[in-house]
Amino acid sequence: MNQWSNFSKGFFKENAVFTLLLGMCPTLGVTSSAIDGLGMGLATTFVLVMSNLVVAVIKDFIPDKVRIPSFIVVIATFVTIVEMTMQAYVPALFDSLGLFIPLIVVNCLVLGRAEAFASKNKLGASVIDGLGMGLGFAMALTILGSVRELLGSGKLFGTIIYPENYGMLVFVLAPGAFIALGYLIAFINQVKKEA
Amino acid sequence: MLKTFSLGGVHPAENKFSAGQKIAVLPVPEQVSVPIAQHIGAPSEPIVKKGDEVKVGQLIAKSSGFVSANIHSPVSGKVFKIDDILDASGYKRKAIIIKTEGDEWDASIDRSEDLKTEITASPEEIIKKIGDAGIVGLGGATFPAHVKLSVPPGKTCEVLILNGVECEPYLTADHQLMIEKGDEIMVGTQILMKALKVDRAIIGIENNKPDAIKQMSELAKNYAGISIQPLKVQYPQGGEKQLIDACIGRQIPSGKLPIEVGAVVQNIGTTLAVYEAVQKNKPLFERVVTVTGKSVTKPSNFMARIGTPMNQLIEAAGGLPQDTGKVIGGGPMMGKALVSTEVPITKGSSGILIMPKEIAKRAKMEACIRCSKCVSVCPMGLSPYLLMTVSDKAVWDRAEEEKIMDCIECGSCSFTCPANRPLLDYIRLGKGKVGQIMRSRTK
Amino acid sequence: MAKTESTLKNMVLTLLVITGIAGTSLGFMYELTKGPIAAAKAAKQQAAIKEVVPGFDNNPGDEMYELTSKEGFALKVFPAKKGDELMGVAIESMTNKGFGGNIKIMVGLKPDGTLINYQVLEHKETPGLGTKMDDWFKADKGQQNILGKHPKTNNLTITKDGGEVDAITAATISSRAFLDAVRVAYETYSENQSSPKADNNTSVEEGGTE
Amino acid sequence: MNRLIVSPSPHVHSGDSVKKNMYGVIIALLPALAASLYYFGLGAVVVTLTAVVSCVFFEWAIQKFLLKNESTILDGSAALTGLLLAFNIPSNLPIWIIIIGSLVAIGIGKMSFGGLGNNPFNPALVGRVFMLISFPVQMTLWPKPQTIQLEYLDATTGATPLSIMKEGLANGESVSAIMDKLPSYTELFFGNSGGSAGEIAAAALLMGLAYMLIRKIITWHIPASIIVTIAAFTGLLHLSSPDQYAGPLFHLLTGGVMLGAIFMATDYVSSPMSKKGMIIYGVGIGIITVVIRVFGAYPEGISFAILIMNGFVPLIDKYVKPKRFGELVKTAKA
Amino acid sequence: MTILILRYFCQPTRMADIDYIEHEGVVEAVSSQLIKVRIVNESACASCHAKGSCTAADLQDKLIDIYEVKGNFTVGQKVILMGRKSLAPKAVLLAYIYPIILMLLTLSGTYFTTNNELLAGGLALFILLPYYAVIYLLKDKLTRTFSFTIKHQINES
Amino acid sequence: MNVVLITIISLGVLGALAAIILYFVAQKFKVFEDPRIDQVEEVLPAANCGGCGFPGCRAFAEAMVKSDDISALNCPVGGADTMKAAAEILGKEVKAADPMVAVVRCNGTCENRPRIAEYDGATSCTIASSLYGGDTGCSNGCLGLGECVDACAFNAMYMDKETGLPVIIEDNCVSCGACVDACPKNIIELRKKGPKNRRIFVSCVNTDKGAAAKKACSAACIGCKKCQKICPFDAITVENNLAYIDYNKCKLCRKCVAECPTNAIHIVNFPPPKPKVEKPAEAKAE
Amino acid sequence: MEYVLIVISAIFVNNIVLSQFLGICPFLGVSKKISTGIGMTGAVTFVMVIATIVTFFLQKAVLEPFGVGYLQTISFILVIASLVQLVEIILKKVSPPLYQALGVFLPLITTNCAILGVAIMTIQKDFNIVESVVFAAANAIGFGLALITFAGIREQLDLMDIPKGMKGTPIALVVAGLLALAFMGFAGIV
Ligand SMILES: Cc1cc2nc3c(=O)[nH]c(=O)nc-3n(C[C@H](O)[C@H](O)[C@H](O)COP(=O)(O)O)c2cc1C
Ligand SMILES: Cc1cc2nc3c(=O)[nH]c(=O)nc-3n(C[C@H](O)[C@H](O)[C@H](O)COP(=O)(O)O)c2cc1C
Ligand SMILES: Cc1cc2nc3c(=O)[nH]c(=O)nc-3n(C[C@H](O)[C@H](O)[C@H](O)COP(=O)(O)O)c2cc1C
Ligand SMILES: Cc1cc2nc3c(=O)[nH]c(=O)nc-3n(C[C@H](O)[C@H](O)[C@H](O)CO)c2cc1C
Ligand code: SF4
Ligand code: SF4
Ligand code: SF4
Ligand code: SF4
Ligand code: FES
Repeated sequence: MNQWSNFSKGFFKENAVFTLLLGMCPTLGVTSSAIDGLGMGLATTFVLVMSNLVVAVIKDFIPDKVRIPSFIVVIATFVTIVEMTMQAYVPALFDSLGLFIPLIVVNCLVLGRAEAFASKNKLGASVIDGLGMGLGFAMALTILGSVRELLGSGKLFGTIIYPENYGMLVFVLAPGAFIALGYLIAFINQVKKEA
Repeated sequence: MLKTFSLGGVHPAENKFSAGQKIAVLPVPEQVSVPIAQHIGAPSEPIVKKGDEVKVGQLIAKSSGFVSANIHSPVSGKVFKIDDILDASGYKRKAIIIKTEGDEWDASIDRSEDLKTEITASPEEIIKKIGDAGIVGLGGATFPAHVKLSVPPGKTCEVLILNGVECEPYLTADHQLMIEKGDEIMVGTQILMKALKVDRAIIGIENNKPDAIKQMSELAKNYAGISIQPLKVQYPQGGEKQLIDACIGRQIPSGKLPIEVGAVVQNIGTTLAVYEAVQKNKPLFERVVTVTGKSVTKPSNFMARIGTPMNQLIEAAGGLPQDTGKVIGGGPMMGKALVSTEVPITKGSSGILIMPKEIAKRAKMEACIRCSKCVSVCPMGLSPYLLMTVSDKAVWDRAEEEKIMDCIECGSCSFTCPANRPLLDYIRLGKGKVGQIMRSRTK
Repeated sequence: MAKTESTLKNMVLTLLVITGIAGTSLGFMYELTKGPIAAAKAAKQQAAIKEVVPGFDNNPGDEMYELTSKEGFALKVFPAKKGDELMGVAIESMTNKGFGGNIKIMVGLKPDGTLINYQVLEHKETPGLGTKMDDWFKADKGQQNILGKHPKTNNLTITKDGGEVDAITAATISSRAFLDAVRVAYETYSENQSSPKADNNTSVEEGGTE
Repeated sequence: MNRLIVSPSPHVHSGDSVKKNMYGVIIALLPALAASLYYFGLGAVVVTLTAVVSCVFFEWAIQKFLLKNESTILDGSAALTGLLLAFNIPSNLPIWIIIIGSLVAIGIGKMSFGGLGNNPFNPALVGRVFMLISFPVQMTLWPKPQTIQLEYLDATTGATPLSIMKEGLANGESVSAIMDKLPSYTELFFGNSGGSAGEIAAAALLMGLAYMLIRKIITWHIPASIIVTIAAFTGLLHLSSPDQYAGPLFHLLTGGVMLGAIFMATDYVSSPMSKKGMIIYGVGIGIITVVIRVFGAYPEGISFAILIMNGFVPLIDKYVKPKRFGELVKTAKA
Repeated sequence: MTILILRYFCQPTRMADIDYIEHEGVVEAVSSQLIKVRIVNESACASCHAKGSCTAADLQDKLIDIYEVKGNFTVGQKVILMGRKSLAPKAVLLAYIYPIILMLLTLSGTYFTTNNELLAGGLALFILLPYYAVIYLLKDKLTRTFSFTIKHQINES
Repeated sequence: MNVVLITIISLGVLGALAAIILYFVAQKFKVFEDPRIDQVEEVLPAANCGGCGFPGCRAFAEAMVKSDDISALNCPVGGADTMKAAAEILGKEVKAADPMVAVVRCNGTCENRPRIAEYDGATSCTIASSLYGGDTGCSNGCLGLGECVDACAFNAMYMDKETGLPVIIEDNCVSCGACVDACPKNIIELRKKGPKNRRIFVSCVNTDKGAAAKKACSAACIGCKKCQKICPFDAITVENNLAYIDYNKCKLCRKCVAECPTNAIHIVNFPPPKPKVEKPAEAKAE
Repeated sequence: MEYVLIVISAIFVNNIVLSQFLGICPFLGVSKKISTGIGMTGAVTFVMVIATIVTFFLQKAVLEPFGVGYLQTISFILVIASLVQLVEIILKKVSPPLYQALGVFLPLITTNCAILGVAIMTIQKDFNIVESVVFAAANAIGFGLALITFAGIREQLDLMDIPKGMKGTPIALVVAGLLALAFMGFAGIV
């Protein structure tokens, strides 16, 4: 597999959200606005890249049976780092992402990539994989966030597109998250079929 | 409140055009085709060859198993050939074709009209005679009567129930029989009671036949242990399970037989045949057939020989109407649509119903709207809408779980469905498959 | 390269090493971010105070003291002074009557109790409904604006309840709760006004942590 | 020879049809429609027409362009959804909101699942609740009923009895004090109070119920169990503390209970199949309605209650089967 | 009245009607009293396309011991494993629900008497030990209860 | 530094604990899933059609990994390429299975076979066949309700409106056999695709006697045995009034084709006839 | 009363799946069959309760006293991951047949957000131990309620003809959305 396709698969072909349906909780939970989605996506990307990197480095030293706990420790470390950094430097984002930051730890995507890719591949490929999957995840979250923000409050990244009065509040709330994602996936499936 | 069965049921328009028409004896046809499979169970084995001479009532095919029945020649003449012909099953199957010559009856048959009330035969002899006479259930199921009467060891029969319900719209054969042959039926009942060793018999008759109820009640006074049970008009009251429920309030558990609740059910026509077989030595080779329909000129009840081509009966009833769309062997709810009117009458043919085109065509099927009407009319308490879906999607284990095998194929569900869904079509498909699976499992 | 075998010793060792490294890096990271986190918190507080009582030149965080409201909430009071003159106080007030639970607001009161400004700090109201309180009560529309009003002279309850403030449309509950938090701030502050507050003023010092 | 038609049995049909049922319900809704026209005038006309036309249009458009299957708009179900949607919203709702609501009802609530018969949730209620949550401001402004009014968007508005009650209780007033501010029960019965276009006149809705029962379009199980449950539950509450909880009659005559119990909960598609199941479903709706009304944030809860119970229908259908023949065995004495 | 209502709804539901739950498996080993059947756990994960990336999945083959054997089975044969349907809830009850109830009781009991959080928590966890000890002692009985049977797979035509 | 120390200690303890627990878990739950199963599954078409005789692609992959001799296994959908790829992963040999294709053995078009009744039941061949023999005089032939077409997951079939018979799109057919199983009348058969896709078969399943068969359908096999006699390779057998050509024996000489009085024998993909006289109605050669 | 409110809030008003968005993966993944859903609920309840007790311990006895609160994430996840495995071992050791029975009928997928999320939430809410456990159990029941209802609807939809484009995940998400919409009616009860 060449590096470009290794990188780009995360955006479409193996997109974590749209095709693999991994990490659904943050996908639904923090996408009430595009910016939150983007922030969460980037945080996840960071953890993904770093943990892939570390796992690729240490993979040969780890006995098989403690593979998973070791990976968990690695991932959890980076999650905590993200947590503390965000709290220090972007407190507002930290507040709005809330519980979902520590939950990056259990995002199947992160552990899954470490397990399925980084533990079997070379360093470079692992980092690129992490970057691709992570950015793909971030892209998905941003798209969903944009859709919800636009439909729900008439804004996009905080800029007013049309008066808020015309927005459909549901999309900011829980039901809207499910519904918007449902139709988004249906739409993407359709596009994929035609492509 | 009149008695009736406890679950579901529908009331289709009765359309009993041929009611009150005296049973007319149909002339002996020039040629008969007697299928060797006209009952439930193994087909009989022909014992005649091409060219053989036969008499009316002579055995021409022998029962080939426990559940099977003898077949007797309905005419006298020469066996023309034994060949595959299209019969009411819609498939080509083997039949004995006989060219008629005269009308010479087997000597042992008592052809006199007088009533013979004294029953001399022992229960075992009765059952043997019934078996020999090739009597099968004339109510439609064509189950060999002697098998039904042989109560399995360990079970006892408490009551005999006679099915005079005739709940199918249009049909009047049993009704007319009760009017014309009441006494014979009473004696037949006594014979059956003796065979079953019961002292109680109930004749269930729906309330839309007040004359029959009246006449039979009168007659019953002369016969011990026989009572008449008028019933509310409701389809499928004639179903064995429903009739037992209606008459004695007992419900046969899933997968069990009537004897489980101590009852045996026989049809009115069967009872008459039993009388004739036991008292008059006459095997089953003719039966009453109703020929009817909206545009039939002379809706009638005929006494016809088995093997007579249906078009002869239709001719006798005034011919096939111009607007014919469908010809049905049996009633409109359970009968079988025929591809051709040339198929012969069999022991199970209770009627020929001719439907005009405009009502024969089914309406377009729509999506199930879950109106639950099929559920509420199902006399077996099933969920037809679900059974259809699981059959369509081939989810056989679910079909079994939902007791698809309990369905009695009464058609009430398809009749009712506002979305015109062919529920029963699919349920039959499912029953077939599930039955196959269940059998393979016990193997 | 041969993989390390899964013996018990290897496993424990590996995990110990990994957790050790993780622990070390986390510990350092913690040391590193501890300051900025505290600073971010303080900055947030400072910004809020600045918004609700502008124009002070002291460090209100240093002079913070606590009051207990009738309802038993511990309210932080930040005196904002220009020179020695008390410009007003910023009070971190709260209520538990919100639609989604607690609502925390910062209210700026002039020494006489007139409302200067407010800021909503924390809440769990429905986005798009309750969240409108962020600026609803600052807007000059109908009888929405409560800035510059005095809880004593103005009936700061919603019109539906006979007051003179327009509730947020379709978020009556949040509006009531918000005004309730304002009331709590005012009442607690004014009640303690009469008592010698100077003592309080100096007694609680550890508020602004290093 | 004349070619004969062959088909499996049965060969006759009751003549009932989907269309007949749907138009039957529409006919049953006519008295209520008349009442709403009488009290809300132009607004009711605009709202009803918009909802019906847009529901039918969306169904047609989705079938034509997305699903590419045969159109079923003539079976009356889309029109019925539109009508019921219109009955569930204030008669001064802006047209664009109604159109969105219709799109949601038909698009999300019905056609996403494949159309008539497949939707687990009541489409009209999906539309209504979607609007309620999306546009709470507009959806809670109720025009005051008055004889033949000609205003639409700028009709004078007022609160519904239920929200007056809820507000009042929240402010600590007693039930009897609040009742004095409200129309009498007789007035409520004939519809003279604020509310959704179609829900106000209990009398008209009951006429519809009678019609549907006689035509055997629905059975009594669902409406009866809802009404009885609500009456019993609110009755108990009222008895326990008459000043805190309004009585059963109040709860039955106000808000959408009648409309919901008679026309919305009975929707074939989203209600259980067995009689027993229907009763469980009805009781569930009744209880949830009262809980939301009495303890929840919303003054009215029947829409939510029906939707929630819609969610449970598959479970009910799976575990509560109609009584099967032969299940209660009465065997012969041995 | 209430009794009537209760009766109405408490008639045995259809759940009990179909007694067996079925599961596909392959015979792994046959001995005189016992057949081992390997099943692929149908934990939904088995067929999920994302399972490769999902470590949460417990895609494991499991070996089930069958004691009651009727008929001949050979290694490698595909069979249907049947367990009484009522087993599933019973297993969940025994393995999870009862211990939870026990824990809740211990926890609240201890907490409200001693007001010591850590003690209460500790005891609640500790109570599981005797619970599982009891289960361990009941081993034989449970073995009998949770037994499976197998039958030949039907080749559906 | 204190904090760092505590961190290390507490994490270390936790880590050690986890290690021990997991060690035991791993001991107890040794499950070995051959990684090659995944690899093989990867190259399979993921159609999960069951054409291979296993419940799904994964089961087939397992079978491939487990069995030593995989010559009996074949994925009809993927065909030879897939099998080769899979075998490569496993280092095993595959014998190229003969490519197969489905053929419809009924030529009872509306023209050849007059309808004597009109079917009005549920659109399902199985249901119709349980009701009766069909709406023509032939009770063996195609019912034309397209159950086979519904069964085909590969878009390889359609119902020809003109003839009322299903048509197989040769290029799409992967010979999964779903249609064969679906047809209640056993009309569809999988046959060897043949060299250059050429094949010859009897397009009829009617077992009636000659006259009856002929009466019901002008293209029916009447069991006259002329083809059997002329076949130089003994490829044709006639049983129950019906001829059958064994595709393993047939050498595509085409002698039988002209011999058949009812044109019941079909040839597919042969070049257009040379001077020869009139050709049988080639229904589905295109 | 306090406890009742916690329970009602966790089950209906702030349902963990339908309004908190936790445990969505098993919610979507293990909801094809009602029976598996029921088993899953039992397993989740058990694990959630024990995990909550253990993490409560960890928080109060280790993290807080030593001032290393920032280790919450990493230590909780380690504890939870090991705990799940431990439960399996114990069950298997204690009663193999029981374990087998569970194994056939239900999956034990428990390293999901819901468990960790609830553990963290109880700490955030500053509950005492009993409240924490009640909260955990109530959340698990809420999870079960959503899961089983959802599985019921999906089983029904499985028998229906859903339009091609919507089949599978999309329609499942729409159903979840509508269920969430319906559950919004409970808003404000507590
Ligand atoms: C739905 C249904 C309706 C039936 N209706 C009648 C009927 O009207 N009259 C009748 O004699 N048998 C009817 N039968 C057949 C009876 O169930 C039963 O087979 C028959 O009465 C037994 O008597 P026999 O064996 O003498 O025919 C019906 C069966 C079914 C399933
Ligand atoms: C999901 C949901 C969110 C809500 N959010 C709020 C809110 O944030 N603030 C609020 O006051 N009411 C909220 N409500 C309550 C209703 O909007 C309620 O009808 C309103 O507060 C009182 O009605 P009124 O403003 O029309 O008098 C919410 C209701 C629901 C169902
Ligand atoms: C924890 C867990 C998560 C799962 N997540 C998904 C998922 O996100 N998407 C998915 O399609 N299947 C998932 N599955 C598997 C599904 O339950 C199901 O078996 C699969 O979707 C079947 O797909 P099919 O209908 O295409 O055969 C998951 C299983 C588990 C145990
Ligand atoms: C008695 C009855 C009640 C109905 N109620 C509703 C309803 O409340 N909402 C609705 O959208 N459709 C209703 N319909 C129409 C129809 O069932 C509905 O459009 C389907 O749910 C769409 O699949 C009703 C139909 C009948 C027969
Ligand atoms: S045909 Fe079967 S399912 Fe239909 S109503 Fe009759 S018994 Fe019930
Ligand atoms: S009667 Fe027809 S539409 Fe009604 S539930 Fe049954 S199948 Fe569906
Ligand atoms: S035509 Fe038949 S064998 Fe060919 S792909 Fe379709 S179903 Fe399979
Ligand atoms: S070939 Fe068979 S399945 Fe296909 S249409 Fe003909 S009868 Fe039906
Ligand atoms: S991301 Fe929450 S359970 Fe998977």
